[in-house]
Amino acid sequence: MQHSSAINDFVIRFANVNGTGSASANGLFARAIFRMGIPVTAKNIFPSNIQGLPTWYEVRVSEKGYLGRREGIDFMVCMNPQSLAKDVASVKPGGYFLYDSTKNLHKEFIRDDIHYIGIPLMGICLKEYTDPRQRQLFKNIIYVGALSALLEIEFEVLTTLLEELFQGKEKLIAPNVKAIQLGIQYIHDHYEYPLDIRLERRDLIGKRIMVDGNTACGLGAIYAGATVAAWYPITPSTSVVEAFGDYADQFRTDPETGRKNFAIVQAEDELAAIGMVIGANWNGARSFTATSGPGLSLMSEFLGLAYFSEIPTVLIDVQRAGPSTGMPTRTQQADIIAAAYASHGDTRHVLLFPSTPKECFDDTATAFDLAERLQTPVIVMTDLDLGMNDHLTDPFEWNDDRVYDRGKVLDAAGLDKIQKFGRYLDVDGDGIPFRTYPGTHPHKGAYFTRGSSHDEYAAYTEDAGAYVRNVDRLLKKWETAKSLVPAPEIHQGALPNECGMVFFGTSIYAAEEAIDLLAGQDLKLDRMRLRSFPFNQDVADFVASHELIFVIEQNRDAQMRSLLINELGIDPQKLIAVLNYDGMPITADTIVKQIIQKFATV
Amino acid sequence: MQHSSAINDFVIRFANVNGTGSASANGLFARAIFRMGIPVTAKNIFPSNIQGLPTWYEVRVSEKGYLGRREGIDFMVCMNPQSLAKDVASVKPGGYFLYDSTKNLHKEFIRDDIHYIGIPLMGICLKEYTDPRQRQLFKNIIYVGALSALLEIEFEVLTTLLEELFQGKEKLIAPNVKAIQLGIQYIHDHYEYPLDIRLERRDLIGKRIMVDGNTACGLGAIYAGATVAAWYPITPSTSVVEAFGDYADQFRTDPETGRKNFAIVQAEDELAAIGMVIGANWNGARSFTATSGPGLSLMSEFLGLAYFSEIPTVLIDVQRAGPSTGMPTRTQQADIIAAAYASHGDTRHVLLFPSTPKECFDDTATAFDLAERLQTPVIVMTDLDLGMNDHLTDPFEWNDDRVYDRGKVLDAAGLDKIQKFGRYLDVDGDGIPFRTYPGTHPHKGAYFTRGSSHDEYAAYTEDAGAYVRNVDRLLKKWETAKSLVPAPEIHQGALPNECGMVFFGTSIYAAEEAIDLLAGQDLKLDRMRLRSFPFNQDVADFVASHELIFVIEQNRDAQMRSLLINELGIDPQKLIAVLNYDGMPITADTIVKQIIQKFATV
Amino acid sequence: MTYVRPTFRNPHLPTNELGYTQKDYEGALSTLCAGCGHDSISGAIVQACYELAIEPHRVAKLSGIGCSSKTPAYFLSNSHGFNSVHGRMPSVATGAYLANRDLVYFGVSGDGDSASIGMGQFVHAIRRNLNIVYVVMNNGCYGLTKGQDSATADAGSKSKAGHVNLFQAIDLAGLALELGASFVARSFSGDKTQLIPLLKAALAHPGFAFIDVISPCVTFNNNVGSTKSYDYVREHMEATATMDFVPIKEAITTQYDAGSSKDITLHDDSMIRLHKLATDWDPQDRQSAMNAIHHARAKGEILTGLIYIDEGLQDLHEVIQTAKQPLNAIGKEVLCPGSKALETLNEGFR
Amino acid sequence: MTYVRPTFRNPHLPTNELGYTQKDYEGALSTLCAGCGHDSISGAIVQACYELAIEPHRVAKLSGIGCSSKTPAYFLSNSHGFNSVHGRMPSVATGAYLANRDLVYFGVSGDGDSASIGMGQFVHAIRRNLNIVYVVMNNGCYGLTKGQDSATADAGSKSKAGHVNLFQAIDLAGLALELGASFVARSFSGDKTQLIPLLKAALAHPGFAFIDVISPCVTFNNNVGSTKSYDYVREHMEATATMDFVPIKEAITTQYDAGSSKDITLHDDSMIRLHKLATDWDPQDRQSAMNAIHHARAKGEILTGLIYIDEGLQDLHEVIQTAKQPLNAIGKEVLCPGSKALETLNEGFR
Ligand SMILES: Cc1ncc(C[n+]2csc(CCOP(=O)(O)OP(=O)(O)O)c2C)c(N)n1
Ligand SMILES: Cc1ncc(C[n+]2csc(CCOP(=O)(O)OP(=O)(O)O)c2C)c(N)n1
Ligand code: SF4
Ligand code: SF4
Ligand SMILES: [Mg+2]
Ligand SMILES: [Mg+2]
Repeated sequence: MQHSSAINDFVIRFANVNGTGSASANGLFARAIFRMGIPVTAKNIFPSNIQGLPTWYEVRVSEKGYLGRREGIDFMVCMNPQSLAKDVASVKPGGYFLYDSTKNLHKEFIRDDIHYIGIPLMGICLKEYTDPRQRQLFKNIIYVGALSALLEIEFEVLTTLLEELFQGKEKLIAPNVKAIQLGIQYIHDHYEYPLDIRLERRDLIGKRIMVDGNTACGLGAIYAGATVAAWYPITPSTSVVEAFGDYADQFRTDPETGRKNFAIVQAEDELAAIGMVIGANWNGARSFTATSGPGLSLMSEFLGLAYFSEIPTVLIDVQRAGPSTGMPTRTQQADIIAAAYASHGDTRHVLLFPSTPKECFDDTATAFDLAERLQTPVIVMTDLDLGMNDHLTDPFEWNDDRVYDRGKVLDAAGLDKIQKFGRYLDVDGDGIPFRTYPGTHPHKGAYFTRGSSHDEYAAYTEDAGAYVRNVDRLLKKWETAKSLVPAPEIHQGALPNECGMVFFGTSIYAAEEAIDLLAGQDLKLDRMRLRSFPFNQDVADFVASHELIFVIEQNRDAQMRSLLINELGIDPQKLIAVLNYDGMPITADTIVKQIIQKFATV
Repeated sequence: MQHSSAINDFVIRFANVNGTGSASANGLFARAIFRMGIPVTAKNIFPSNIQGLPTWYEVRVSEKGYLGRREGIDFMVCMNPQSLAKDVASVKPGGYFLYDSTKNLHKEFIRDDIHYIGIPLMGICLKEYTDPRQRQLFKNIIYVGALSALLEIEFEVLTTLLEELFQGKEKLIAPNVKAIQLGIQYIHDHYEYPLDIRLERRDLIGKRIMVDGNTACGLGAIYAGATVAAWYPITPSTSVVEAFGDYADQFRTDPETGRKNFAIVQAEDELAAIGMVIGANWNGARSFTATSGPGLSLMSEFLGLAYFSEIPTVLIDVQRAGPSTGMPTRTQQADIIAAAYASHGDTRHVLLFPSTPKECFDDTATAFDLAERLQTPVIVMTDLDLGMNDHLTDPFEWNDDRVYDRGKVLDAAGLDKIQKFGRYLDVDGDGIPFRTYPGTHPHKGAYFTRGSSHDEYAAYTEDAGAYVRNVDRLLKKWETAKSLVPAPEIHQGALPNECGMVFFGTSIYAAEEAIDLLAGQDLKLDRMRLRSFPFNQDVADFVASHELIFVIEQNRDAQMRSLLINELGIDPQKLIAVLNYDGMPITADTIVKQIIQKFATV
Repeated sequence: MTYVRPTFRNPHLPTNELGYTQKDYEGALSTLCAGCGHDSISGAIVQACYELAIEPHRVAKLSGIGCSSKTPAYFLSNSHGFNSVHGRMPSVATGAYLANRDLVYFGVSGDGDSASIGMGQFVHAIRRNLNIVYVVMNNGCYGLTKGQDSATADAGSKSKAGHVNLFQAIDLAGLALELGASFVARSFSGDKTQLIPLLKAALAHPGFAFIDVISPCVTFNNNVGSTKSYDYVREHMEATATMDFVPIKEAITTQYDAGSSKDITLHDDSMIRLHKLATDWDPQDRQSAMNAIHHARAKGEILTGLIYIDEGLQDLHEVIQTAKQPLNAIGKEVLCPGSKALETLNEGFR
Repeated sequence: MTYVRPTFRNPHLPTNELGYTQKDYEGALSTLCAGCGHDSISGAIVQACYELAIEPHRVAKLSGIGCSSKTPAYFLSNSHGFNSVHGRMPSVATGAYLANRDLVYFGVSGDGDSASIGMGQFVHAIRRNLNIVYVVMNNGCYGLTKGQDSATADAGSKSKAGHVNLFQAIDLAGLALELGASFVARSFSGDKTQLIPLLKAALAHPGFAFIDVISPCVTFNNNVGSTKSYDYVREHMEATATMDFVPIKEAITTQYDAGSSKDITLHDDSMIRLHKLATDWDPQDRQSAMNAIHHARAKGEILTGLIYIDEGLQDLHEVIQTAKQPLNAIGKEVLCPGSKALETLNEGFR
C-alpha cells in the first residue's frame, strides 16, 4: 500500500458532530502546530444548525507557508458516524483514518488503500469518567493526545496551551492533561509511531499571530475610535460586533464609574442597524455595523441615502454563499456588485478588500478615516473564511501618532470665520464639501440633511441645473476617492510578463500558491492584489501592461471582473474569469487547473 | 422684432400653481389638438408637494410627429406669479407670453424680443362668477378659450370634449363652454388672431390613442389575468395599481354577487408588497406590484429569494430621478443596474423596457408569461415620463386566442404520470424545472420552498456539488431566457452604416428625432432599440456589425452601457455614452449635440 | 441536510376519519437540538391536524428564518412549505392566502422573526385578519444565531452566556390584543394537553389565530435566570381555563356542563369548551382579556390558554369581498375582458 | 423649493430668557396646503420651544418622508434637521441620540410613516426609551402620495375620494401604552391650548415622549365621513384633563391647587399640573390609562391630553450605562487603547 509521507506538509480533517465541544479540542490541535513554529491554517466547515449535524475542521500544515485550502485529505479523524461513508471516501490513497473503535467499523467502510487507526475512545471514556458531559468532552481531548503521539506534537506545547486555556479555572488543567496522556498512552501501546506524516519544530512563524478576521475587524473599530455600533445578528458577521463589545468592555469602561465610552445596540433588523449608524455618524460619532448578504440587501435604501446626503457610514460585509439565504455557513465573494452599486439611482460606494486578519484590522480602521474624509459609505468586504476562521497573519500594528482623519468638519470657530456656510459647496475643488455637527453654533452652520435633491446650501430643489451640479460633484468626489483608497499590491518585474493574475480578499492564499505552481510549469504570471474600489491608476496600468489577465474570484458571475471592465473601460476579452463558487475556500489547484485549461483554449 | 411662425410645430408651456385645477384645462387643450389630427405630446412638470407650488405643463405640437421634448418655448401661458421671472426668461425670442393682465406686469418682466398677450383673467372671473372656487376653475378654461382663438383650435372640438368630460354632470357643460367663449371673445375684442404660430387640422393620428403608461400597465395586468396586486403608494408608480383597480372594478366584479375576481392590498411597505406578490405567485395566482426606486431597493432581499427559489414575480418599476429620495417628480432611467442585479449573491433578473403606452400594455402582459415560463422575477422598467404623461401611441391590441403561458406546472394528473417529482430537476435541459401549486395532490408534488441551498428535490443541502449544479442550472435558464424575451427593434439597411445608436424606453422619441436631424447633417446612424434584458444574439450582432455605437440613456452612470459591456463582452471603447440625467425627458438636441461633439473628438 | 424518515408503514396503526395515520402528518426528521421546545410544538401540530382529520396536502405551511422557522420541514411532509426570509413570512402568507382562500394556512415564526425584524408585518397581518394559524415559538432568544436576546426576553432575564437583558419585553399576545386580533392564545411547548386543543381551536377559527407558545431553547436559554426556561415556565404558568376542543360532529351531540365552564361555538359549529375559568376573565371581552394578561404579567406570572376570541370579525377575503372561488382557479374567460372591450377602451383614449 | 423667510427683525419683539424672539424659533416658509393641520403643529412647536427657552441650535429635528415629515424645515431653522427615508426616522434618531446625549431630540412623523412602513422601528424606539419627543402628525391618510388610507384611518371612515376604509385602525397611543412607553399623549392640531403644554411636558420628560396629534389633511381627508376631519375631531374630543406645564423655576414657587387636580413633578423638577381630571383615569397607572383610552375608543370618542406618564423608567443611555459625556466628544486618548495594549493583545493570539 502507498504511504503518505511528509514532514510539515499535510491536510488533516476532523469530522465531528456540532455542539459536542470538538471545536476547542480541534483548535488546541491547530494552535499547538502554530506554537511549534510551523505554518498552519484551519477551516471550520459547519452546518447551519446548532447541534447534532456533521461539522468538519480541516487543518493544513505547510512548511512552505501555503495557507490556502488544499484538496485531498491525508489524515481523517472521524468522530461522526453520520458522515462516516463520506469521510472514508475522502481520504487520499495512502492516507490515514482515525476512528473510534469502541464499536467495530462496518466492513463497507474498509478501504484497502488507506491506513486505519482505531482507538476505543468511548470505551476509554466510559472507563475513566462517570459524568456523561465529561465523557463527551474528554473524548475529544484524548484524540488530540493520540494525534500528538502519531504526529509528534510536543507534549509541553500542549500542556502550556491547556494551562493558558484554563487560566482562572486551574482545576480543569490536570484532567485535560490526563486526557492527552490517555491518548498518547493508547498509541504507545497499540501502534507504531510517529507516522511518516508528521511534524517537526521550525521557526517559520516569526512574529505572526493566529486570529480570525472578525475579531480583527472588531478590534480595528476599537482602535479607530468607533463609539456607536448597531447591528443585527447574522452568520457569519455576528462575531464582529461581539468582538468589538468584548474589547470595548475591556478598554472603554470607566474604571471608576463603570460607565461606557461606547454604545452597542442590537437593532431590530438591518434597516434599523444601518439607520442608527447613519444617525450616529451624522451626529459626529464614529459608528459602524456589520452584516452579511441578506442584511446588505436590506440596507440598500439607506446606503443610497448616505451616498446622496453624504454621511460617513462604515459597514463590514462578511460575505457568505448567496443568493438569498443560500448557504449561510459557506464562504463566497458574491456581494461585490450588490455592494458597489447598492441602492437605486446612480450610486457607487467605496469598498475595501482585506485579505488577512491584519488587513481586517487595518482596513476597518482605514474605513472610518475614508468614510469621514469622503463623507460616504465605506464597505469592508470580508468573507466567512476570513471572518470566522483563524488565520496566520502579521501582528496588529498601531502607530500612536496616528491622528483620526475626521474629514472636513467646521466647528464654531471655523464657522465664525466664513461668510456663508454651504453644506454641499465644493470649496476645495475635490468634490468634498464641509459639514457641521448638530449643536455646534447658535446661528451658523445648521442645515437640513435630506435624501431629496438639494442645492449647495442644502435647500430642497427640483432645479435641473442644481441637481446636475450636485451629482456631478459626487462624481468628482469619486475621482478624489481613487487617490485616497489603499493602492493595489503589485508584483511584477521591471519587464512585465505577458500575463497577469488579479485577485483580492481570501483568494490571496490560493492565488499565491497557484503562481508558484504555475511558475513550476513555466507559466510566469505577474500579480496584482486589489485592495479597494474605486480602482486607481495603478490598477489601470497593471491591466494595460499585460496581454491577458486572469481574475480570480469566489463567485459565479465574475463580479469583480465586471467592475474592472465597467470602471476602467477594459476590453472584456482581456480578462479571463477564474472562478470558484461552491462555498468552500478556493484552492490553488482550482486556479491552476482553470488557467492551464484556458491557456490550452486561448 | 422676430416672429415665431409655424403651423403645427411649436412648444407651448403652461405655468400654474399646483392644486388649482389647471391640470384638466391643460389636458383639454392638448387633447383638442390630438382631436384635430395633429401629433402632440404633453409633459407635466410638477413639484413634490400637493398645493401651492409652481407646476408646468409643456405641450409640443409636431406635424412631423416628433413626440419627444424640445427645448425652447414658443408660447408661454403664465398663470403663476411665483415663477414669473423664470417663465418670462424661458420664452424664445419672437415667442409669445400670455399672462393675467388684471394686475399690470412689473416692468422688470418686460422683454422687448417677445410678444405679450395680456388677458385680465381674474378680472373677467370676478365679474362673471361669484363663487371663489368657480373663479379659480373657470379662469383656466378661459385661457383655453383664448388660446383656441389665438391658435385656431376648432370650437366644436372643444365643446365635444367638454361634453364627453362632463358626461353624467351635464349641467357643467354650458358654463364651461361659456368660459371658452369668454376667452375667445376677449381675444376677438383685443388682439389680432390667429397668430402665425398656430394649428391646422390634419389626419396624422390614424388609429392612435393618447394615454399614459401607468394606465396601460394596469390594463395590461388586467388582460394578463393578474388577480392579486399588492403595492405601497409611491410617486410615480401609484397610478399603475390605481388603474388596475379601476379596471378590475369594472371588468372583474361579479354583477350578481358584487364579489371580486381580484384582490388588491395596500401593503404596509414595499417589502410586504413584494412578499405578498411572491406568496400569491407561489400559490398559483398571477400577481404583481408596482413601485419606484426606493421601493426597488427595499425589495432587493425578496427579489433574491424569488430568483433563487424560482418563483414568478412581476414588478413594474416606474423610475424617477434618484439616488435616494432624489427628485420624486422627475424622470430618469437610473434603476437599471439596481434592477438587473438586485439582491446580494449571484443574481440577475429579466427586465423589459417599454417605450410607449402600447408597449407598457404589451410588456406587462408579457411579463406574466415570462415570469411563469421562467419562474423568476420579471421587472418592467418604465419611467415617470412614460408612466405619468399622456403619450400618443398605437391602440391596445389583444388577440382573443392568446393563451396565458402558465409555464411548467404539474397538476394532479401530471404528477400521477411521473415517478418522482423533483422541483428543481432540469427535465427538459432548458434549466427550467417543473413546479406544483400547493394543494394539488394528496401525496405527490409537495415540496419545501426555501431561499437556502437545495438539491433537485428541494431538500436543504450544504453539499458543494448540489449547490453548484443548482446555480449552474440557473445560468442555463438565463440562456433560455434570451430566446424568450422580446427581441430588439433594429433599423439598418442591407449594408450597415459604420455607426449605430442604441436606446430604450422613453428615449425613443428623442432618439428617433435625433437620427433624422443627424441624417440631415449627413451623419447616418443605424439604430437598435433594446426591449429587454438579457440581451439576445440580435443585440450582440448589431453591436458587432458597427464600429462605434452611441448608447442613449437617461442616467448619469451609463448603466445600460455597463450592462451591454458586461453581458456581451463588448470592448467598452466601442460604446459611447450619450447621457441626460437632469430629471427632464431627454431631447433630440441633447443627443445631437453630444454625438456631434463626440465625432469631433473621436 | 434534511433527513427523510423511513416510510415503513404499519398497517395496524390507528387512522383518523380520512384513513390517515398519525405518521401521514409527520415531516422530515428534526435537526434541532435534542430537547428543543420547538420539536414538541411540531409534535402537537402533527397531533392536532391528525385529530382534526385535515387533509395534509390542503395545508400550506409558511415560516421565516430561525430554528423555529425550520420546523415546518418537520411536520406535514405532504403539505407545501415555504421557508421564506427572516421576519417576512406574514406578507408571503398574506399573498398565498389571497391567491387561494381554500387551503388551511399555518404560519410558524420565532420571537426574533416576529417581534424584531418582522414586527411591522406581524402587526399588519393581524390588522388584515387573514385566516391563518400563526404560531410564534417563543424562546426569548435568537436560537439559530446562537442565543442573543430577543425582544420578548424579559427585562432582567439572564441568558446562558450570563448576559442580562436590559430592555422591557414585548408581549406579543398583549400586542395582538391591542391590535384587535380575533383569536389570541398563549401556551407552553411542554404542555401538550393545553397546546393541542388550542391548535385545534385555532385551526377552526376563521381569522387570524395567534398562539404565542413559550418554547425553551435548551442550548441557549434554559438556565436559571431565564424566564423562558422549562423550570421558570412550569412554575409561573397560570391558565385562563382548562379547555377541550369539540369538533363539529361531536359538538352537535355534546351536552352542556354545569359549574365554572363556558362553551364557545365557532363559526363552523365546532366548539371550545372551557372548564375552571379564571376569575375576572371573559374570553369574549377584549378589555377583560387585556386586564387579565396585564395583571398576570405584573405578578410575574405567565397567563396561558385561550385569552381572547372574537368569532364575529370578518376575515380578509370577506372584508375585501373576494370571489368565493379561489383566485388561482379562475380562468381566462372570466379574467380577461377580451378584444372587444379593448376596442371600446381605445375609443375612450381618443 | 424651500422658501426662506425674510430675516427682518423687529427690535421690539418680546424675547424669552435667552434673549431670543419667537422668530428665532421659526423655520422656512411652509409649502404645505393652506389649512393643513401640520402647519398648526409646527406653530405649536415653535411656541413651546420659545416658551421653554430652549437653545434652538441644541435641538436636532428628525423625520421620515411625507407632508408631516417636511415640517421640520418649517420650524427651528437654527437646528440641524434630518429628513431621512420613509418610516425609518426612529433608527436614525436612535443613532443620533447615542452619539450625543446632550441635545434635545425632536422626531416628527406621519401616520403612514410610523404606523405602516415604520411600525417596526416605532415599536422598538419605544422599547429603547430614548430621550426624544416623538410627534405623529396623524391625518389618517397618506397626504403626500395623494390621500390613500393609512393604518390609523378608522374602519368605515370615508376619504374625500369617497373610498371607505375597511380595516380596523391602529391606535398608536394605545399601542405605545401596551409597549410600555414612558410618556403617552394625544392631542389635536386645532387645539393649541392643549398641544403647547403637552409639547413642553414632552420636552421636559427624560425618555420617549409620544404625542399622537390628530392633524386634518384639508386636501384629502377633511370631509364628512372622515374621523380625522376638523369637524369630527372637534365634536368627539374628550380630554383626560386640562393641563398646564410649569417650568422648573416656577415649579419651586408654585402652590398646590385644591379640588380635582393633580401635579406631577418631572425629573428636572418642572411640573405638569392637571385640572379637571377625567374620572377613572390616573396618568401614572398604565392599566387605568389603557382602560380610559379603550373606553373612549369604544364610545367613538377621541381621548386627548396626557394619557400616561412614568418618570421612573430609565432612558436608553442609563439602561446601557453610557458615559455622561456625549460619545461624539470623547477624544482619541480615551478611545484608542494604543500600541502597547495592542502588543499585549498580539501576545494573546500567539
Ligand atoms: C435578513 C436576515 N437577518 C439576519 C438573519 C440571521 N438570522 C437567522 S435566524 C435569526 C434569529 C432567529 O431567532 P428566532 O426567530 O427567535 O428563532 P429561533 O432560532 O430562536 O427559533 C437571525 C437573526 C437572517 N437570516 N436574515
Ligand atoms: C420607501 C418609500 N416608499 C414610498 C414612498 C412614498 N411616500 C412618500 S410620503 C408617503 C406617505 C406619507 O404619509 P404620512 O406619513 O401619513 O404623511 P402625510 O403626508 O400624511 O403627512 C409615501 C408612501 C417613499 N417616499 N419611500
Ligand atoms: S438552538 Fe435553541 S431554539 Fe435552536 S434548535 Fe437548539 S434548543 Fe432549539
Ligand atoms: S396634502 Fe394634506 S397633509 Fe399634505 S400638506 Fe396638504 S393638507 Fe397637509
Ligand atoms: Mg427565538
Ligand atoms: Mg398621514
